[in-house]
Amino acid sequence: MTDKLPENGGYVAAAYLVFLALLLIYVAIMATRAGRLERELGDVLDIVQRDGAGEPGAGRQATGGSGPAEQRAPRGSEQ
Amino acid sequence: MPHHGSPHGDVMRLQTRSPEVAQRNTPSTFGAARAVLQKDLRLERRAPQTLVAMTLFSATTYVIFHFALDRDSVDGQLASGVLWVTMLLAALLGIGRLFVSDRDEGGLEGFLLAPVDRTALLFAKGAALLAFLLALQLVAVPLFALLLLGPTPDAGTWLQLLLVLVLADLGIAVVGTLVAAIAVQTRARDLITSILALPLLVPVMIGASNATAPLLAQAGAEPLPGRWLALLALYSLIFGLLAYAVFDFLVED
Amino acid sequence: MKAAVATTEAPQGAAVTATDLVRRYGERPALDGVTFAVPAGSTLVVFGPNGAGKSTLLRVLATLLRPHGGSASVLGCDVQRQGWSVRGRIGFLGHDPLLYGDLSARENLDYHARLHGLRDPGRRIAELLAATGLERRAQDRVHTYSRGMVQRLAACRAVLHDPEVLLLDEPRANLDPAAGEQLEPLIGRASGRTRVVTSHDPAGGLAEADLALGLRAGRQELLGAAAAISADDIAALYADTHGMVPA
Amino acid sequence: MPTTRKLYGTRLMLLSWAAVAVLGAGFALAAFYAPIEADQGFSQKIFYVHVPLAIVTLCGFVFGGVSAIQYLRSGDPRHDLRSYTAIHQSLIFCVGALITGSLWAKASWGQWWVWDEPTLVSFLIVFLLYATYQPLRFSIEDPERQSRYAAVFAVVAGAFVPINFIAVRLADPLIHPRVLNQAGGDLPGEMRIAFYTSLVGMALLFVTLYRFEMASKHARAQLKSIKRRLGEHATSTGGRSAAPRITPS
Repeated sequence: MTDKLPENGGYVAAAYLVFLALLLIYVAIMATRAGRLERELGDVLDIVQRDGAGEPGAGRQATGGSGPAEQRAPRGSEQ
Repeated sequence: MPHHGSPHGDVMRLQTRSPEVAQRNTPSTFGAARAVLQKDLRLERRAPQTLVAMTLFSATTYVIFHFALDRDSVDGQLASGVLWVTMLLAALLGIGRLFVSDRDEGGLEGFLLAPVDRTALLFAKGAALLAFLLALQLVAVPLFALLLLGPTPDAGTWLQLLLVLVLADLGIAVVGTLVAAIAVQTRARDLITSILALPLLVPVMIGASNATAPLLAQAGAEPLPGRWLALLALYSLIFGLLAYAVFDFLVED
Repeated sequence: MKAAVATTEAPQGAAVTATDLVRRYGERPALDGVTFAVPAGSTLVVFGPNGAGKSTLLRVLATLLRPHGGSASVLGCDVQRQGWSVRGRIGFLGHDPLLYGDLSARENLDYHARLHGLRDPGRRIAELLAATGLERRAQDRVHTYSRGMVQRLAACRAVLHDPEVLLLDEPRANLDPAAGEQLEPLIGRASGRTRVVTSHDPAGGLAEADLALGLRAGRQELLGAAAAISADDIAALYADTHGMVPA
Repeated sequence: MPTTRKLYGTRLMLLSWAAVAVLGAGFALAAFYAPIEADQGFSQKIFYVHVPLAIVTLCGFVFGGVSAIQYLRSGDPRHDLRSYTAIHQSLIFCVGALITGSLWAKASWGQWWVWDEPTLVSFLIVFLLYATYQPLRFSIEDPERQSRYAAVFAVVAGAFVPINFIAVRLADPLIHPRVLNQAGGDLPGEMRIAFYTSLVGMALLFVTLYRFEMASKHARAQLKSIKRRLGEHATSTGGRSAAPRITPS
């Protein structure tokens, strides 16, 4: 490949670049989707931890239990 | 509750089994399809909308083609193109309207309640669409010859053209019925019909326009190329079998 | 037990049965484990607030909807596997009349008769039109009919093929008492057919019921002989809906 | 926090590395090892990315049709998810094939779009058809019917693709050499190695991305059902989605 690329060499490079770009865009979309997924998982996990001490599974009270849930919350936020 | 007492004298007879109703025979698929087809044609005769719309649409499209192409008369491949684009877009109107009366007035459920094979509806609606297309072309093709077509084809050519028209309409009817059955249950009904039907009808358009082109040639009609008729027939056959196979899934719930 | 009408073959007592019937709309259960058995010739009345699954139950029994779980059978045939043989023997009267506005009453009935393969529909249609007092208007288009007349014509359509089982979704809705009386021999208890009827009127419903079924949000709250159930139990079905978002 | 390994699994990791390796090798071979093709010159190099993309796209659509048939027969929502993901994936590869195809047309015939090249034209039609898959799914509310109608569409479109190729090929009398059908084996030695390596690499890439998307859809479904069980309404991404909703068994 020592000689200069022939005049339509640019298009060949363009083809491979386009393929690469398409791939990167796709991976980027997948990454954002995975990110959103992890954020939601995080939220759900907080909820489970926060009302895990309260009565199991019932609707969350906005105020949160005063007992063990309170102590656990600070540690939870450190992660 | 008095069992029989009621003001209407002959009501007694209603409850007892009238003999010929007792031995009920399930209608043949063909019989049911004929019933549905006659009902559709009667509905169209009673309140003509689809056919009138398709015909007016075609006439206006010819006018638009005249100004768009800026030509007083066309021939050969261009003429065939103009004719078939108009037919295709007019067919879209018919496809969009195919199941609408059944869905809005509950006719589909009335049919599903009957002990009849579901594909009778496919045959009936396909035949109805074919009838609409042929009726449309009965008016639209002569109108095209009058307005835009350069060469005046002789009787033999008209017969060959009729053969191409029927074969292409068969393909459009089969694909159109399948697409209409899919689209009628969706929200954006007429949008879905168009974007689904057009790509599926490309092979029919290829076959039809290439088969019609030699017939409308300026220097007198050349022989009909068999290759395109084979394509049209093959397409209608394959999609007919396919529609027959998947149709049950479209109506069952 | 009322004198069962002489049906061709006597199914083992129960004409219409459902066992743990489930039907979902997406993830939300429209029917969640409904079980009952209706002996031949008797009437089951289904109560419940809107969205409780009454209409869904009727449509499953009429083979219009496939069950997602459990099973249901009409006249001994499973609605899903033997839907074919069930369809000819069911009369379904839902909220939609299933009639074409641009066709006349006679044409509508003729169309349905041919779908059901009746050999000599003319006599049967004339009989039904006379019984419901529609013969004078038989040639007019259905969209010129009043709501009551449409309901009566729909009732004719439902019993046109002389079904052994009737599935009626609030048949008395927008009907004046006189029209209701006219329909009694066709789709009422007097017709002697096995019937599954939905109703919002506890008193009237219980009066015509042999069995009563209470549904709420797809779940079966109440089932029993009509005699043993009081109008207040039915009323309780509708009252306690404040905590529940009606689906 | 579920570690990525559990969420995506070790096999997926290996698959990704394999795909990157084989595809990289294929392109490297194409660039350096395979000789310049006598007739078309250097622009023939696009062939090693365009044709594998095209072939993998077609296989993806066929796979989408097959799993749609399985869904119609069994009613198992997993088949519907496979069909959805396969078609969704193939549509993206089809875009790739079309763009590289038009670049190839520009490189070897001088203009961006060539109507004489039947495979390119057929791909455009197939793309236009499958592009309606998403709007169709999105316009049906009832999830069960959405899956069923999407499966019927996938079967019909699957059968359409070959007929479309026949019709378009009939319409364009071939005037210039088509390198595509040379892939049938009469490629000289070195070229064939490069081509098949790129093809295998592209197929691996498709499977990898396919499994990534399946994994993420499963995860989203499980998350949604956990949320529903918690009675959580705040941050649930409500609204209709075209993606199939599978209730994790």
